[in-house]
This record gives sequence, C-alpha cells and structure tokens, in this order.
Amino acid sequence: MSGQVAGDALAGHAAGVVETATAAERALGLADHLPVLVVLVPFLAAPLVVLLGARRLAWPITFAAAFFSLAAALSLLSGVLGGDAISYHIGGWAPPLGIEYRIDAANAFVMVIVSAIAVAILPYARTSIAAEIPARQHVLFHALFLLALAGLLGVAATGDAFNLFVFLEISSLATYVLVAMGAYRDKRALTTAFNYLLMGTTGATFFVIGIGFLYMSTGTLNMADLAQLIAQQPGNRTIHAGFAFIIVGMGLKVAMYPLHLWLPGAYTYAPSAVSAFLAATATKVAVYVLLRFLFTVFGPQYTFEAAELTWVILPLALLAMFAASFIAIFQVNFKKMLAYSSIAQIGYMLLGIAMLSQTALTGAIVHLFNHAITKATLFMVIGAYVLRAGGAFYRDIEGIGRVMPWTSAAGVIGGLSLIGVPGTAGFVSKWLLVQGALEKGWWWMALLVVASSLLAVVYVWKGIETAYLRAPREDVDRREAPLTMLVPIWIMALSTIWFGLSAEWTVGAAGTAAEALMSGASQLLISGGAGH
Amino acid sequence: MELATLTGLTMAIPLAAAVANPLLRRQNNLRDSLTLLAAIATFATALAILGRTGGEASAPMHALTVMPGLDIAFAIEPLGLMFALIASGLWIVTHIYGVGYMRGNGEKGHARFFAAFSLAIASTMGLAFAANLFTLFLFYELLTLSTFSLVAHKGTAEALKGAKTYLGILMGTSIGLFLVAVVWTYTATGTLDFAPGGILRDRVSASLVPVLLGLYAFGIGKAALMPFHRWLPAAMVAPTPVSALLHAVAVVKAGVFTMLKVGIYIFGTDFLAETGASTWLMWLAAYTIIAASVIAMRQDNLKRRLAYSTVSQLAYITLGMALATSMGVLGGGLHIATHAVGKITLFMAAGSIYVATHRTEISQFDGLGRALPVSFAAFFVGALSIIGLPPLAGSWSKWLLILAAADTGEWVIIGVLMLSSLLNIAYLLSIVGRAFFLPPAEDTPREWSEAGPLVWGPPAFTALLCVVLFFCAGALTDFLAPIAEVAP
Amino acid sequence: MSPDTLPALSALSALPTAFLFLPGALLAAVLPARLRPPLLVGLPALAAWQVWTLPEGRLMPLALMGLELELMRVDRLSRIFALIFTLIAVLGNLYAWHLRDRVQQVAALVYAGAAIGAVFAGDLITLFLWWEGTAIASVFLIWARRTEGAFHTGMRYLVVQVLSGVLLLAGAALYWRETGSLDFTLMRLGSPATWLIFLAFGIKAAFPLLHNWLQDAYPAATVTGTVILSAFTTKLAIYALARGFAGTEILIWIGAVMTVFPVFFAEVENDMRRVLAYSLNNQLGFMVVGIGIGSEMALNGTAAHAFAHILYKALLFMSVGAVLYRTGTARATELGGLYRTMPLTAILAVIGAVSISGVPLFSGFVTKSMVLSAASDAHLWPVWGALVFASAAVLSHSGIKIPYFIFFAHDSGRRPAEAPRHMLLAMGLTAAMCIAIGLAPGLLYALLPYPVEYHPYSGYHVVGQMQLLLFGVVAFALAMRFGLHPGEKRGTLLDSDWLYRRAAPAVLGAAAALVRAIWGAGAAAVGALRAAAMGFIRARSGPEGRLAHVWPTGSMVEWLAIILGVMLVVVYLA
Amino acid sequence: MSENLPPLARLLGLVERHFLKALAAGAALALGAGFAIDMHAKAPLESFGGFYALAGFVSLSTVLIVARLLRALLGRQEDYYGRSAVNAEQYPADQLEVRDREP
Repeated sequence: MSGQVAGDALAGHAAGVVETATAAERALGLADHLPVLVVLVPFLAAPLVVLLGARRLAWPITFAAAFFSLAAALSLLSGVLGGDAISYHIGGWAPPLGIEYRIDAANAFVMVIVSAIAVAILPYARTSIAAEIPARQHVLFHALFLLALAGLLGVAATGDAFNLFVFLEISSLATYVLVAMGAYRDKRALTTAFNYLLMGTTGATFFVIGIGFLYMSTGTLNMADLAQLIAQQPGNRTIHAGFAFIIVGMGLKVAMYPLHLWLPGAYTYAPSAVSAFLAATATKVAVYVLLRFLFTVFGPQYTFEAAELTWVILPLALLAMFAASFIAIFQVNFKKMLAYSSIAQIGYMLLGIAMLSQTALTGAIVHLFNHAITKATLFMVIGAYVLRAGGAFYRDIEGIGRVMPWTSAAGVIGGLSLIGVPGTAGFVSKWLLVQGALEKGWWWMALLVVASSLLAVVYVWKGIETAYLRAPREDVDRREAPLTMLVPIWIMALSTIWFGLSAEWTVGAAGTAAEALMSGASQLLISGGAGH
Repeated sequence: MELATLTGLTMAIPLAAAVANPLLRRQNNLRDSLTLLAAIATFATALAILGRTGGEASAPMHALTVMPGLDIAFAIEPLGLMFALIASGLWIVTHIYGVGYMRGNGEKGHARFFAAFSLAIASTMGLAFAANLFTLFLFYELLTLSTFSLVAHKGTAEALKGAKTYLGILMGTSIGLFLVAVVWTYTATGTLDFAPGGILRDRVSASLVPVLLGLYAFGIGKAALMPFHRWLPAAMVAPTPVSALLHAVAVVKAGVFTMLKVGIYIFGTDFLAETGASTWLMWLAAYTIIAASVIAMRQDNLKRRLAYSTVSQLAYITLGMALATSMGVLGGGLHIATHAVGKITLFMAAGSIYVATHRTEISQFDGLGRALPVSFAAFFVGALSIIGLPPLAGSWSKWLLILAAADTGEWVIIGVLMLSSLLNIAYLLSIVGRAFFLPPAEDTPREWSEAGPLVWGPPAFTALLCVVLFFCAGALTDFLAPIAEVAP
Repeated sequence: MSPDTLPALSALSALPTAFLFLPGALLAAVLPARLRPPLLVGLPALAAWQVWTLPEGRLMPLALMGLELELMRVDRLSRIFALIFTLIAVLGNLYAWHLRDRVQQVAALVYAGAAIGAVFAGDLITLFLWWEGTAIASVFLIWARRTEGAFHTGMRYLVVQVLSGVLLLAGAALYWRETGSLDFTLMRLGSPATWLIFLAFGIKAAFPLLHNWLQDAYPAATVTGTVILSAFTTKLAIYALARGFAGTEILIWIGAVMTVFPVFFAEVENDMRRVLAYSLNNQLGFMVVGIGIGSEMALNGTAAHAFAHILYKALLFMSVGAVLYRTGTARATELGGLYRTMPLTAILAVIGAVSISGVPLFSGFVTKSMVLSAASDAHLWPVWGALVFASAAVLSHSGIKIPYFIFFAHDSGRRPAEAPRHMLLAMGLTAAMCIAIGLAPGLLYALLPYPVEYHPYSGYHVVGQMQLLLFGVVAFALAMRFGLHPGEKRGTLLDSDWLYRRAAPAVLGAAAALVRAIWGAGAAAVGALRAAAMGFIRARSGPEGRLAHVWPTGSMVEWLAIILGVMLVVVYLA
Repeated sequence: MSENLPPLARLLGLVERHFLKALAAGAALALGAGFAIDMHAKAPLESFGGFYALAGFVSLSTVLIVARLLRALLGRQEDYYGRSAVNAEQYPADQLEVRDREP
C-alpha cells in the first residue's frame, strides 16, 4: 500500500515503525522472527506432544513452549513500549497479499498476559489435572492447551483480519474440548461444552460475516489497510453492516452481557486449570480484538462519533456490572460466582472502552491484565479447594480457611483485588476508570463504578464468610494444597499485590497501548503504508 | 539512623510481630514477650522520630510509585507524629492488658489475635505518617481489613453479624465515597500530596466544595459520623482489648485523623472558612454529638454505651475541623490525644470488670465497686476526662473547641458542647455511682475481686495518664500549633 | 505567733491553700479509719491558720496551656470567705468524727479544698477548675447515702452543678475573646459572655427557678454530708457574685424574690432537712440583694451574713442531723417532744433558730440588719419590704417550725438518746460562735472587706426587731390555737424539679416515642423497600431467576439477533 | 411528770408550759417600747410605733395562709416520684446509731 494518503502532519509517526520486512535482504536473526515465533512455537509444540505421545514429556514440552512464548512476548513488549510498532511479514510477502503480524504495545501486552498466565498455570495444572482428568487424556490435554495458547497468541499477534478469525477458531475449538474434559468430574461439562460450541461458533460466524462485508467493500483483509480504506468511505452501508456483525460476534466472545450465556457453565464445569486459564485469557483476548476493531480498524472517530457506539456499549457495560454482580451474589457455587463476577468485570472493560478517553481506555486495558491475574488466582484457589474438598459449592468449602490457610489467604488477596482494595491490582484499574469518568465530568458514572465494586464486596464477603467463619466440615481432606499448586497460586496472589503497589509498568504499557489506540487508524495507516 | 529508616521501622516492627505471632503459635510466653518488645520498640522508634525532628514537618520520603502521580510516601508532621506516639504508646499498655485479658478470659486463638492486632498497629503507623492521600487511603483500607478478623474473633453468630456490619459500612463508605473523593481530588489538582493550606483552592468550583467535603466526611466511615456510625457499636463484639485500643484509639482516631488531615492539608481551613463549605458538616457533627449521647444513655450494655460515647466524641474532632478555625483544628487535634487516653481507660476498665465478673450489662453493676475498686476508680477518672472536667485531660480539648466556636460566633455549637458534657455525665458517671453506692444484687458473690494486676494495672495507668496529660496539654498544644497556623 | 517563728509553717504559705487539702485527701484515702478523723479536723485548722496569716496580693501565678493563671488572689473579700470555709470544715468534720466512710471523708476534704481554691482564684479558668471540683467532690456526699433515691438525686445534682461549670467555661471563653483578659474581676452584664457567667453563678446561688437542685439534694445527703454541703457551694456562688457582679441591679430583684418564695415551701414541707434547704435559699436572697445594691455597706452585709449564715445554718443542719442520727427520720410528722431526752440538742437547735431569726444578741441580728439598712439607705422600699417580710417569715419555718415540731409540740413517743459527744461538741462550738458574733459583732466586722461604720444595737433597731419577731410568734401561736396552721403532713411538694423529673421526661418520652415511631415507620418502609428490591433482584438474579438461567442456545441466538438488530439500526441511523 | 427525765429536760418542759404567758408579756413590752422610743424611721411607714409588730403579725399570717393554699395546690403523695425516691425511702439504718435513751 502506498503512503500517498499520509499527510505531512502524520509523517512524524512513520519514524516510529521498526522496519523488519523491508530488510528481508538482511540476515534475519532469531530475534527478528519473534513476532511469529511467539505463536508458532506453541502451535508446533502441540502436534509434537501428540506425536511423542509420552505422558512424561507432555508437560515439559508444553511448559517450555509456553515459557518461550512468555520470553518472546516480553521481549516484544519491551521493544514496543516506547510507542513503536513492529511489522512482520510472513514469508516476506507484503500486505495486503501477505499476512502481516503487527506488534504494538496493545497486543504485545495482551500476549504477555496470555503467555504469563499460561506459564503460571501449567505447574499448577500438572497437579490439578492429575486429580480431575484420567491419565490417558493428559497428553491430549497438553496438546489442546498448547493449541488454545497458540490460538490466543495468534489472535493477538496478527494484523490480518481473516488470520485473526482462524486463530480465534483454533483456540475456541481447543477450548471446547478442554471444557468437555471436565466431564470426568461432572457430566454437565459435556452439555456445557456443547452449548459453548454452538454459541461460540455462532459468534465466530457473525464475526466472519462481518469480515466478509469489509472485504467486499475494501478488497483487503489487512487491518491497517482496512482502516485506511474504511476511512475513505464514510457512508458505505456495507461497512456499517460489517461493523455491526463484527461487534456482535466479538461481543459474544467477550461475553458481553447479555451474550454471556456460554460463560458461566463453561467456567464452572471445566477442569480447574482450564477455568483458571480461560478466565484469565480467553475473554481478555476477545476484548483485545474488540479494541482492535473499534479503534484501529474502524477508528475511534467512526466508532463513537459516526456510529454512536458509546450508547450501545455503555448500557450493556453497566448492565453487566450490575446484573452479573447481583447474580454472582446469589450463587451457591464458588466457581459460578466467579464466572458471573468475570462477566461483571468485563463490564468494566467495556465501560472503559465506551468512555472513550485516554485514561478510561488505559483503565480498561490495565483491567485486562489485572483482572486476568486476579481471576487466575481465584480460580486456582478454587481448584485447590476442589482437590481437597471435592467440590466448589459453598457447602463443600465451609470453614476451609482453617484447614487450608495458605490457599485461603491467597484467595482473600484475590478477593480483595476483585473488590479493588488499594494495594491490589484491582484497585489500579478501578482508580483509572473512576478517574476517567470524573475527567469527563460523569460523576454518576464514577459512583456507579464504585457501587458495582460494593456488590463485589458482598459476593467476596460471602466467600470469605464461608471459608473462614463457618465450622469446617468433617469429611474434608484436612490438608493444605500441595506445593505444586500452592506456589503458582501464591505467585499469582503476590503478583496481584505487586501490580497493585507498583503499577508503573502495567499502567505505562497500557497507557502506551491506549495512546496508540486512541490515535486510531492514523498510525497504522502510516506504518502499513510505510511497509513498502 | 536516617529519618526514613526510622519511619519505616515504625511499620516494619509491628509487621514483624504480626508475622512472628502465627509462627510462635505454641510458645505463649515467648510470643507475648516478643510482641511486647515490638510494642516498646515501636514506641521507642516513634520517640526517636520525635527526638530527631522535634515534630517539625519533614520532606516526603518516597517509598514506591504505584503509578505516575500515585506514590506511597511518608512524611513527618506534628499531627501524624502525635497520633503515632499515642497509638504505639498505648499499644504497650494494651498489649500487657490484652495478654492478661485473653488469658484471664480463656479466649482462643491468641496467636491469630495478636498477629492481627500487630498488623493493625502497623497500618496505623503507616496511616499516621502518610505523606499523601493515596498512601493514607491505602493504610486506611489495610486497617479495616486487619481489624476485621479481630471483630469476628469470637466466631459466634453475633460476632459474625457485627463483623458484617463492620466491614460493610467501612468498606462501603471508603470505596463508595472516599475513593471517589480521592480520585476527584486527584483529577482536579493532579496531586494528592498533603500541603499546608490545602491543594484545592481555585481547583474546585465553590459550589462543589461542600459536595466534595461530603464525600470525604461520609467516606471516612471510621470517623463514625452519623448516619455511618453503626459499625462502631457493632464492632463491640470484639474482645475488649480490641475495643480499647482499636475502637477507642487506633481505628476511630484514624478516621478523625484522616478527617483532620483532609481538612487541613487538602482543603485548608482558610479555604473551608471562606467558602463556608463545612458549615453543614459542623451541624451534622453537632447533631451526632447529641444524638449519639442520647442513644448511649439508652444502652444497658456497657461496651455499646461506650461505643456510642465514642461516636459522640469523635464528632467533636470532626466538629473542630468543620469549624475551620485554627483553634478548632487545634482542639480537634488535642482531642485525639485526650479522648484516646480517656476512652482506652474506660474500655480497659470495662474489660477488667468483665474478666472479673463476666458481667456486661450496666444494670448488673450495682455494688460491684467494693469488689473492683481499682477498675471502677479508673473508670471514674476516665469518665471525668471524657466529660471534660478538670483536672483531667479532656477539659482542655473542650476548652479549645469552645474557643473555636466563640471565634466563629457559633453560639449554638457552644451550647451543644455544654449539653454534651451533661449527657456524658448522665451516661458515664451513673455507672460509677451505681457500682460504688448501690447495694449489690442478691446474686453477686461476696468473694469477687479484681482480676489481676495485668488486667487492672493498665486502666489504672491510663487513668493516671489522663491526669498527667491535663498538665502537659500546654506542651502538646504547642507541639500541634503548626497544624493550626497553615499558610494561606 | 507569726510565720517567722515557725519556719516549717511559713513554708506553708508558699502553697495554695487548696493544695493543702488535696494531699490531705490522698492521705485520708489510705489512712486507717482511726487516724482519719483527726486529720479531717486538723487539716482545715491548719489551713485556717494559713489563711489567717497569708499576706494580701496575687501570690501564685501559674502558666498552664498558655494561660496565665492566678491561683491565690488574697484580699479581704476572699480571705473572709476562705476563713469561714476552713472554720466550717473543722466544725463539720468534728461533727462527723464518728464517720468511718472513707468516701465521705475524702470527698469532704476535696470539697472544702476546691471551694477554698475557687475563692482564691484570680482568674476565670482557675475559678472554673475549682468550680467543677466542688461539683464532683460534693456529689459523693449525696451518693454516700447508698440508696437508690440518693443515687438518682446525686445524678440530678451533678448534672446541674456541671451545667453551671460548663456555662462558666463557655462564658470564660467568650469573655476572653471579648476582652482579652481572663481576670476574675468586676464584670458588667451585657454581653453573652457575662450573661453566661452570671447564669453559672446563678445556678450555684440557687436563683429562683434555678434553685431546686438545692432542695432536691440536701435532704438526700448523708447526715454529716448535708452539714458539709450546706456550707460551701452556695456561699461560693455568693462570693463569686460579690466579686464579679457587685452592684448589678437585677440581683436586687432576684434576691428579693429569693427571700420570699422559699418561705411558703418551707412552711409546708415535712422533711426537716428540706425545710432547712428552703430556708437556706431564703437566706441567700438577703446576700444576693446585698450584692445587687453593691454599696460598701451592702457588700459588708453580704459577707458578714454569709459568714454568720454558714455557722447557724450548719448548726441547724447539725441538730436535725443529730435527731436523724438517733431516730432514723427527719420527718416532722414522725417527730415531736424530743426535748425530753435530747435537751442539749434541743437547746443548741434553738440557738441556731434564734440566730437565723435575727434575735438580738445572736449572729443573724447583727448581719442581716446590715443588708436591710443598705436597702433602706438606697431607698429601695419594695425590696426593703420584701426583706422585712422575709425576716418575719424566716421565723416561721426556721425559727419556730424546726425546734417546735421536732423538740416540742406533740409527744411523738420517741425517747432517743442524746446526740453523741462529738456532735454536741461541734454544735456547741458552732453555737458559741453564733452567740459570740451576736455579742461582739466587732470581731466579725473587723474581717469584712470594707471598713464598717455600723452599730446594730441601737434601741429602735432592737425594739423593732423584737416587735417583728414576737408578734410573728403571736400570730403563729394563734394559728396553732385556732387550727389555722398548715400543720404537719406527709407528702411531696412539687417544685421546679417537677419540670425535669416529670415534665421533661414525659415530653422527651413522647418526643422519643414519636421519633421512634417515625424511625420505625421509616425503617419498616426502608426494610420493605429493601426486601422488595432484594426480592426483585433475587427473582431475576437469584438461583431461580431468569437472568441467572443458562438458557438454551436458542435464546442466546435470539439475543444475538436482537443485539445485532439494535446495532444495525444504530449504525444506520448514525 | 412520771418519766425520769434529765434536769435540763425538766427545765425545758417548764419553758414549754409557760411559754405563752412569757410571749404575751414580751409582745406587750416590745409594742409599748415601740411607741415610747424614736424609731429613726427611714421607710415611709416605719414611723408608726407598732409597724414592726404589725409587719410580723401580718407576715406570719400571710405565710401560713398562703402555705395552706400552696399545699392544696402542690402537695402530692410522698411516693409521687416513686417508691425509691428520697422522699419516700427510709434513711439506711446501717449508717445511723438509732438508740433510745437508757431509762
């Protein structure tokens, strides 16, 4: 694509794009291929695990692959934190013909989250699945886990809309099976997985229809190009329709209220490790995609001024924040409570998006991260409870705080972060959201945000009350969780505190990402155009 | 040692005690002695800070940047230093008492109890030395959480209910209102640092200042301003040492301390006075003073009565801030100290009575004075101090508040302060009168006596402090004077 | 004996008099019972000696809380009050020699010390400190009776006393802000500050309608406690008024009313100690009038009358106390004819009675007449008339009723033993002083604040007073003869305490019930609302609620369609 | 008198019996003296020699009459303020030394 559209005023941004593709003639080091390796390594590790077929090897390979992804993602993130973007052309084919991987602060950040959660959960999963999934399925589990991971990373990394859909489906399909693996403990996992499959596929279909509309109108699938071309056709009805389909399709993946119905069941009946992983990553990546389309592809101007999307997303966000919280309050199953809480928390992210300001968007992105580690902590804690108490219903875990003090303490930290108590990660994002609301002068919104936090106090309290203030049940296995679970749990718990006390990095990265997103298509336009 | 190190130590030492307690679950004596040592060390460290600075305000000591603009930082200033000294000093007394109480009463979970207690002290220290509103808010919440388990300590249904109210109101107000106020302040000014004279001048439109103040006043639930006062009586299900130190000193004083800090360093008293933004708060505080006293009169449970008395007395300090004069702020500051020694005496005496007799209702106290002379004498002295009678410390803070009301020409407030004294008499001294001068009930065994020196000693000591503080109040006011003479 | 001759005692003068009493009280708190009575008598005697020898001036400045306090302002006015306070402390404690109640003994010392401290206070803050001290210390003398009734009375008493204290404090604060000075000196009514202070004094001085704490509390105290109580609190207020509000005209009228209205109550009251309390109130009226007139003569009269009054009123309380001590009651209806077995007490009571009635040769005559003369000198005829009326009326209850109905009148059949020796001794000494003052008024006049040019024993004065008294007795005798006298009857007399014992609680109770009803209704409404809201939320969000259902996939698709539709509409319209 | 009374009491008994006679004599004397000497009147009515006698008689009569009215108006039962109010209760005997004279 050409740079002729790029005005002089925008020329300054071009300098920020690190050119890798155009330097094809240079000998490319491993580091230069990181944008693709970060996805490719887990993707290729999956068949490797299946082919080797050895249960002993499955976990090390999976862990190594995830660890590599994390390292790569961190390296990429450090490269783009300054506001630069990395453009990588698969096979040297330049877009729009070739597939471009574009790494900027937003998706590098998401990749870090996803891979970091994977790394943290895997040691935990080793013990957890041993108790929940029959041994013969372990290899399969790891392979699927890798596929899901690779899919999620791919979704984040790619700059091509259709490629994004492909990765989305890879991860989704893997996820459906992972959820179904919960059937060994609870048969309901099967129907849930089936429901999830149907709904997820419907969403994906909507999404792909939307992309089709866009392709019809623009003839390109590269997101940067899409952005540029869409900007040139403000009145195109086809694009409007595509926009609607994409938002609704992605809204389902995000579990945007009331398109959340697949989520509670899936989180509840999946194996604990899967719940933790899904809760922390899947919806977050979906939110990222939403962000990407709303801000980059369509551009904030189009999205919010032309399409008035604020007034669609905002009510839904508020609905999620309150309705889901209320539902969470009445749950009697710990996992389900957390699942509904997730829906409510996604409401916060949507809210940050809908408010359309630098601060609020930073808040939304930080919340992506903070909520990921918070929910991961909590689901891992539940996993440990399930291991010892045999269930996640409140009646199963009464008084468990005295039996499993360390696990429960980590759970309390997670709960506090969910509420948004200062000193925990959850506080930082809530702070930014409230600040964003007040900056806009939407004081009522600030009050609604904190009011919703108070609902979190209620459902967290119910958990704490159950775990600490009731007499322990007699038939509970009176032991602390094994160290292999406890250590990951505490790594996550401590990281919620760490990122609550030292949020410069997260807020900085999210701020950069938000800035990039808010500046909208323009930057992509240049980088995309400058690719040749 | 560096000032920053000393400041850090005031938090680190109790924190270490909090960690050590569960580790030494079985070694009762070692654990309790170590905690006592920690209490003494914390107090000594606070004293060292006093010696180093003489109470002069220090530059902020930066500890951690949470995110750009939000720092965890500490600074020394007179009000905070005084608060830290009171809390840590009384911790020593309360710990000794707490050991006696918990053992004498056969309570369970000593290690957990003292760990949470130490944690609460650590939070209080952090709160006292906070250099900005964010740090303060952080430790404010930490204090809520660390004391929560103490409220629920007994684990009975009643304790659970109390703990629920406690957490619900404190968390609800702090997150629902206080946080919004803090973010609002930050959004309006770009800073949260405490600065003499306040930071809000010209940053918030005059018509919104009362609203912002309202968010603070109600958000700081620990100040127990009506109608957000119910957590305090609910918290009385906690063991008495908790009520004595935390719910008469650390937690509630953290609330009014925050209130004063916000009034002095965020709004600035001059700014409040100019805008008249605090007038409504003044009336609300006055209402709280009277209403809480009236409710206190109707309570038969001693600790509940004392709790409502605390609600009333805390409103004095809020009132001092809301009067928005130097005398008011000074009186409020002084009242933190005077009420602390007075009320801790009352609570410890109440606990002492409970340990010795297991009686909690005032109507059962007839004639107990002969069996428990020290406890009731200490109660008497503490009560006089709360009422504000000479020669006890409480009279000076009341005097300063009356001066403040005189300065602002608020005659009704003077009347309220006077009326409050009378109500205090009615509900506090009647307890002493009954105990000493009415014949004991028929089911009162003759052989009852004081529970032991660990239990009656501390209240007697703090009762003495009430007297000493009367004569040292001048020095204390001089020490606090800088907070009242803020630069415009 | 001058201070130079006794170095140890001269060191004493460096100590504020009140500070003699406080360590003494501490000592009394720990001494064994045997040693306490001597201490209680000896210490005030020592203090009396100190007061006597103190030089005039402002002796003990003290800086406290940034305030310049004056602990010892010694001048003629403060000295005479301090002197009588120490004397009565000696006598009162002698009377209480039998007492083994540590609480009362400590309280008596603290009370006396505080009252003397207040008298010597040179500034309003010091005054306030001791002012409250008297309130706190004295309540123990009531509580020490150790009955339910005394406990409640003590609470009421304490609240009123402290009310006076806080009014003083508030007044002092305002006064300081207004004038920049805390000096306790002559003030002019007019500002809120001075009115508050005036009101504070007025409560303790038992101004009309502010008076009832007196009649409420004194009959409720212990036998010996009432004697102590009767001396200090009100006379301290008289001193404070004389110091701060001499010549304030409104006091004349207040005083006049005070002399008149209590006599009617005294006449029908059954409890003899309450009769004396009303009588006390009436006597205070004379002093208040004197202060209101404010001339040197009037102030001298006030001081002298206070001095004499403390003695004869104490004597009367002592004698009634002795009867109570021996019979267990002070009700007129249960007493009578006791002269048969308590003749000494009867005679001493009569000495008190004639002293208060102003019979020539007894103390009342030489002091009360100074106030009357001052009133007539100032040509305040209505007031003078009231005072004359009151002088006659005093006779009726204190002069006749007390001795007559207790010791004479009908024979109650009681044959109690004579009062204990120490009581007789204390009463004897007091009676001797009453007579001494009556016989040699010059002794007392020499102590008065201003030079005295007054001779009570002129023929016309003696004759006039005798006419007044004798015809008063004639009227009484006739009334008794013809059954017109109200006589003795058991019962309770309503007074202004009805306002706060019955009316206020009733009104407040009604108000509280109203508030409770409103609150309850509000709470019920809020509760119902909350329940409805919770029900609503639960019905939708609860486990059974529609929102919480994991619907079949079909409905999910419905939602998808709806949202898509909305989106499309929005997008197209936009 | 049948009782064995102390001498002082017998003296007082004598006084009681002859009191009215003494009173009448004293009153007459005082009234006479009032008219005999100069009363140094300052007040308007004082110059009348029997002024004080009249004042005394009228005052006392007034007091007694008004007091009767007052009792009718304000008199209540002894336990009006409750059985345990000071008015109604007995003085606690253990603080007294209630004793009859040894015959």
